[in-house]
Amino acid sequence: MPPSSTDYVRILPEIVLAVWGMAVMFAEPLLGPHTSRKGLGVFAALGCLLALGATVFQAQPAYAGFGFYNMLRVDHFSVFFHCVVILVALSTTLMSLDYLPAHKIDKGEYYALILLGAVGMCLMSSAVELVLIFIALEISSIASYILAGFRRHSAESTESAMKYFLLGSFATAFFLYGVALLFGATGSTNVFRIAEVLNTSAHIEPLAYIAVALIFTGLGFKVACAPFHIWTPDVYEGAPSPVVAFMSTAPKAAAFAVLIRLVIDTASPNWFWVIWVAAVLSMSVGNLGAILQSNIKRMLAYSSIAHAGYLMVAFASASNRELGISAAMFYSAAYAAMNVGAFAVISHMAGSHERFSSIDDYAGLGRRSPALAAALTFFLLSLIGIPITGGFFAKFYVFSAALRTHLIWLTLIGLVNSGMGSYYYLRVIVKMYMNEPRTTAPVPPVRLGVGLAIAISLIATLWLGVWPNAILHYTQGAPTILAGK
Amino acid sequence: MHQFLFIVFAVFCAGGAINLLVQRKTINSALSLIVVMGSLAMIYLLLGAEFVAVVQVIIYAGAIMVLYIFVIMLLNAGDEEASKGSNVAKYFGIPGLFIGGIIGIGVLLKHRPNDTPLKLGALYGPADQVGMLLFTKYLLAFEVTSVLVLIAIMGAVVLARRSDS
Amino acid sequence: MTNSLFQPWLVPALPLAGMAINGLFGKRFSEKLVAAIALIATGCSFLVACLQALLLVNSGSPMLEQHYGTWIQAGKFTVDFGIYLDHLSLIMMLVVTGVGFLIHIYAAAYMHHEGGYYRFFSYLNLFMFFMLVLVLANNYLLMFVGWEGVGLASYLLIGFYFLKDSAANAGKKAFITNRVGDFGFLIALFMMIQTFGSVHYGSLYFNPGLVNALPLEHSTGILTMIGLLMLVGACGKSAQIPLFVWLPDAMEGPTPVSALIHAATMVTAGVYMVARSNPIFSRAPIALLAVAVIGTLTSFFAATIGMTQMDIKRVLAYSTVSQLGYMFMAAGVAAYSAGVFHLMTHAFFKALLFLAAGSVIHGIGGEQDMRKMGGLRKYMPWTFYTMATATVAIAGIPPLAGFWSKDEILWQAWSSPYGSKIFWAVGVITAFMTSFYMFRLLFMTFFGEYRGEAAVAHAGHDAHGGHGHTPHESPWMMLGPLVVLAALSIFGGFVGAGHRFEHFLDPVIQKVEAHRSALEVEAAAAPMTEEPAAEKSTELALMATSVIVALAGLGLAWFLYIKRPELPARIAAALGGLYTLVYNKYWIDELYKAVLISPLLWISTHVLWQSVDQKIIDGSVNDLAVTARDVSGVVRQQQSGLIRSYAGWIAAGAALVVAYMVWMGTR
Amino acid sequence: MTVPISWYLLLSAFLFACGVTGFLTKRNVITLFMSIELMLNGVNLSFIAFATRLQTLDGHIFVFFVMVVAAAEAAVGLAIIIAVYRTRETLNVDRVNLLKL
Repeated sequence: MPPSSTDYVRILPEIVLAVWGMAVMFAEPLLGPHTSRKGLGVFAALGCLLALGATVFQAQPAYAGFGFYNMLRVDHFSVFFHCVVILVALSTTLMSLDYLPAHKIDKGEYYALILLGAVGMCLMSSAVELVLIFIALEISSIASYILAGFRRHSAESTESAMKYFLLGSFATAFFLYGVALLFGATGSTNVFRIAEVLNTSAHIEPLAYIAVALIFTGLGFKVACAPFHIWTPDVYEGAPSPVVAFMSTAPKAAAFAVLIRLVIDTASPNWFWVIWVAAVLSMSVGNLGAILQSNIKRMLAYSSIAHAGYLMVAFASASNRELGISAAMFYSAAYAAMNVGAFAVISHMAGSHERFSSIDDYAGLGRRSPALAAALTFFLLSLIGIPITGGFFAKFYVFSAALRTHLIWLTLIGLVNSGMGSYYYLRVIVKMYMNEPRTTAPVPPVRLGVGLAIAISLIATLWLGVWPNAILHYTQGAPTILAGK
Repeated sequence: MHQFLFIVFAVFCAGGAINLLVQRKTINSALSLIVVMGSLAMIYLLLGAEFVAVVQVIIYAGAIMVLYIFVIMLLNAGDEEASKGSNVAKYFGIPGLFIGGIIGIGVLLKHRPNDTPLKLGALYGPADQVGMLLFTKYLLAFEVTSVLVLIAIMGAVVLARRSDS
Repeated sequence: MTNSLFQPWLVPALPLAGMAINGLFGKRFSEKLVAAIALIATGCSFLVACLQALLLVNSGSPMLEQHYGTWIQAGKFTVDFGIYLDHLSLIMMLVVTGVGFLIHIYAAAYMHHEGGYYRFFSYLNLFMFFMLVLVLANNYLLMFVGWEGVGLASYLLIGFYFLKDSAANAGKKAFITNRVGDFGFLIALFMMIQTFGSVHYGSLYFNPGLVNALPLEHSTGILTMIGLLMLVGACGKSAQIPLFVWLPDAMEGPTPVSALIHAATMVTAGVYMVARSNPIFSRAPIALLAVAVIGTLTSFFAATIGMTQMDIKRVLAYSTVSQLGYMFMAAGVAAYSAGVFHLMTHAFFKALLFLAAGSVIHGIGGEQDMRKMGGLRKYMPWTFYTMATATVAIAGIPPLAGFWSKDEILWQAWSSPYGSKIFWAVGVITAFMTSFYMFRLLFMTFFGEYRGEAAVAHAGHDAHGGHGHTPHESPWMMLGPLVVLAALSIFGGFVGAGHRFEHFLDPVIQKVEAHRSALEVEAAAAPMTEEPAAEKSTELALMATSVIVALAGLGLAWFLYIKRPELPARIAAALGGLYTLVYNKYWIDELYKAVLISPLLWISTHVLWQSVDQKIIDGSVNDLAVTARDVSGVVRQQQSGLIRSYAGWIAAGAALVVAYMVWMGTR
Repeated sequence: MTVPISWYLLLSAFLFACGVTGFLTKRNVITLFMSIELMLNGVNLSFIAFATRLQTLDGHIFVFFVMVVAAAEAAVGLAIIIAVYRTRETLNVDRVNLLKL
């Protein structure tokens, strides 16, 4: 029985992204060596918009359900993460339009890689078969490895790519071993079947425990939670800024989706304390590490570890499914919005060869470019968690979920950490508004692409803070239909 | 017979793996990896995985390892440089690995409810059946791998091409 | 009738609009236009507020609640955007808009020719917006939005003179100290959500009210917990022990900011919150006691520090902390209305004091050290008269405003069932000190001979250089608000005479005695009914005591600073160490640095910040004695940049997770 | 003359462990990378062994995909190694530590 047309609708966003990616790839060699690739970027952005449209189309109730021989499943959960990933890809494309020529890496492959990488991330959120999850994970990872090394003449960038690649493959091997053992222990590679076996059979094969542990290791690496966070600062510091915006949010969100489906949602045995410890470690290491950083990208890398920790808090409270999972989903969206925004500003500021990525370079930005400074301030305030930003609401939701599942200590540690975090974000704000500028050189004018990327993130962050209801409802719909319960 | 063949190939396999670790010349490591892969292909045959065994030889030992050796030759990777090792790896990674390994082996040996003794070729997996499965149940995964390969090709081109300036 | 035109939401919305216009386009506007926009916005907001107040009071209903939409809906838990107007928020709203409007007028002249005029006014309007959100919100979460927002605006305004390091640091200090308090508030919010499933005042406190159904907690319980956590939040915002360190430093901001934010409005948010949550506090005597103790201690300590300071704005800052302590003391003895009453009168005279001090600083070219002032009475008479009024008011000399409210607090501290004679005694001593240091300030500034020469050289603070060498009176634009506030300081207290104010707040303040066991009520009620006459005479005696104390403070200040001006230095010398201790603010800042900040930095540097110590670790591998240090050093080595180390971490982490999982699974 | 399934699994675990050890102890980037291949091969053996035990061909399919992924990784990884070599002139991982702390 061949796949029906409904099946194709269920992978419509992926199809659109893949076709657009290939089109960009084919167009690239046709353009002359000195032609600007901006057109390709705009074309790629168009593809993202179309994919977004396809996702919205796919969200109709008629298309919900399993597709392609139970390989994937379209539900609230997958649609939500599709939207996050595609919007991040769109913003990244937009902010790269001027970044690439400025760094003399104006290649069409860049856009193709983002689009094709997004295919993998989208599939990660909808796949319910370990085979497909694994391949999607690899697509997203390999695309990220290449993008991290895209400034291939820079020693930092290639080093970042190499570290990411070697450690990433190392972690993938762990993940894969876990998958193999899970397959052996449960006799299936289908997530729902595995969940059934783990939940109903009287005797769980001990191999399953090792399997879950190894899978957690692999995914923990992808989401950068302690103790598997260690690669993050190095890789983020070396990679091109727009790429960091991309890979600190989209693959992470997708990996969180997999983690929810695979570890939390299958009610894998004994995950609770592992998540608890990982949450505490990530928050503490991230925040403590960030305090003394002088490079803003590195600082945000540590901060992203901390934010992975806050997300883990949401996971830990997933014993109340509706609360925990929807809090985690909301948080990943809010984090994506604010982090992409911050990196959009940073990539605009970076200058050629990313010279200006020290926090000191932001001194006096409040006067050199009030609009940029205001935008960055807003994103940083959101990362701190000040009300009316998405960051506040996300944190609020996560911690109230944690408290409602009686995780009092975790809540306390989290709140203390978020207080500690405010210190280093604030340092940047202080630098921008209250210090003398280091140079008098004017900040390059904000072009349309970066401007749009910032605007999208700004609107998303504000929207999630002021009007979170629509998103909240959507996320709350997800856990009830997840795992078919 | 099965037992004998398994032991022979397992010894080859393990020996190759250990040799990979011991050798200081990169090219020797690569060659011992080929030994590992070849004997693994034999073991797959013992388990009846015909198609996989063939693919193992063609793709792994044939294509991938050739690529490795090509790069080793290209970059003139000779002896391994002796440099200060990493203490973390030495004092945490390796013990951790041993603890993990012991636990794993312990679990394997202690709990083996379905440890059915296998006959030679207990599951027969010929190419046509694998192919059927690949193009029905795993159709989407199969199609998606094309994206993966595309990315890999593009990445290799982007990263390794000579600078145009 | 007017409902269609004058909606309550206009009150916060108008300043927001002013902020938006000035913030977006102000750079191109002239100073006059910027000021006009800001003034119109706040002025109209004040008018609407007055109208709303009239409507509410005339309608006779206890409160007015309006919903403008759902903010969050998560399951059964919902939070609305809404406005809750009752007698308490009405008073706060009038104080904020009224005093805010006056200070805007003053600032329009004061900030003349300062850089960033439009920025200043858009921040100021932003502050007004958040403060009004705080006050008018119909639930705690929305209040928290205002709560954090005022902190942010305050941070921006303190750091307004950003070229000065001290200003930037003061801003940062204020922000971070406030964050500490905010955790308390946030956790209290979470617990409230968990316990009651709602954060709306209406459903929590209004008939029947989720909280009202709960019994009085004689031991610790959930309400005590929530109350104590709220207190932590209130301490941060209202600068109470131990979180008061930020307020004196906040004086780095422009003077109108000190007057508006750090005297009249924002710092009183904590008092407002406690008063708003009175049903919770009244049911949790332990939390209530904590409020009273903290308030009493703060008022006492801040007053002692205030007696020694030489910077005119710092004296006022410590005085503010001390007066806030009074308000907490009042709230802590369950006399919330007395606290709010003092909040109101304090807003009048403290804003006046700051504005007058600003006028002084403005008039002598930016000098803030009182030792370099003196004799200013003849140069700036209007400033003198208004400031003298405010001083008399704050000292608690009848019949000015401060007397009525302070007396009410002291009486309640004595007589309230939650009160104690100790609170009263400390309160009286503090009143004496207050009177002393305020008159000291007045005498040092306005009496004697002018001691400042070429004060322009010291134009460090407030950057008002170039105003000439002789002190001069300020323009009418600045004096106008002073006069209005002086009038309020004189007559504002009468509204509270004869417990009228208390009755006005009756609908808001719940009488929890009703919830006590019948026996206790009888025991408490019996003596009350028997001897009203005795009570009346006690009240009068207490009143007389506080007046005498205030006059004594005045007398001592007069003796030391006018009659025998050489004495203070000798006394200071005689007291030696004690004086130094107090002068240095008990070394609180240093203590904090030693206990909190340094260890954090230390951990950060030595544990996580891998440094030169790599060699030490590598060199001592074989040494068993240092193996222990090695283990801790591994944490340091985390980010060594070596791929294999990173892989080692991953492998070790994986092994740990595997070990744990298997252990749990096969147990 | 039969072989218990656990023997296969033990061999697979041994290969995986050898791979991890290699990753932690070897210094040459290419050897590091080969260690990862060794780990993947170990995993593949597990898949086949489990597939035989469970009498389902799903495991074989999985191995097939793992090989594709390994090939893709090899292409990209070797390209990255070449790029690093061009900027650094070294294949020693311990010298690739510009980014740290």
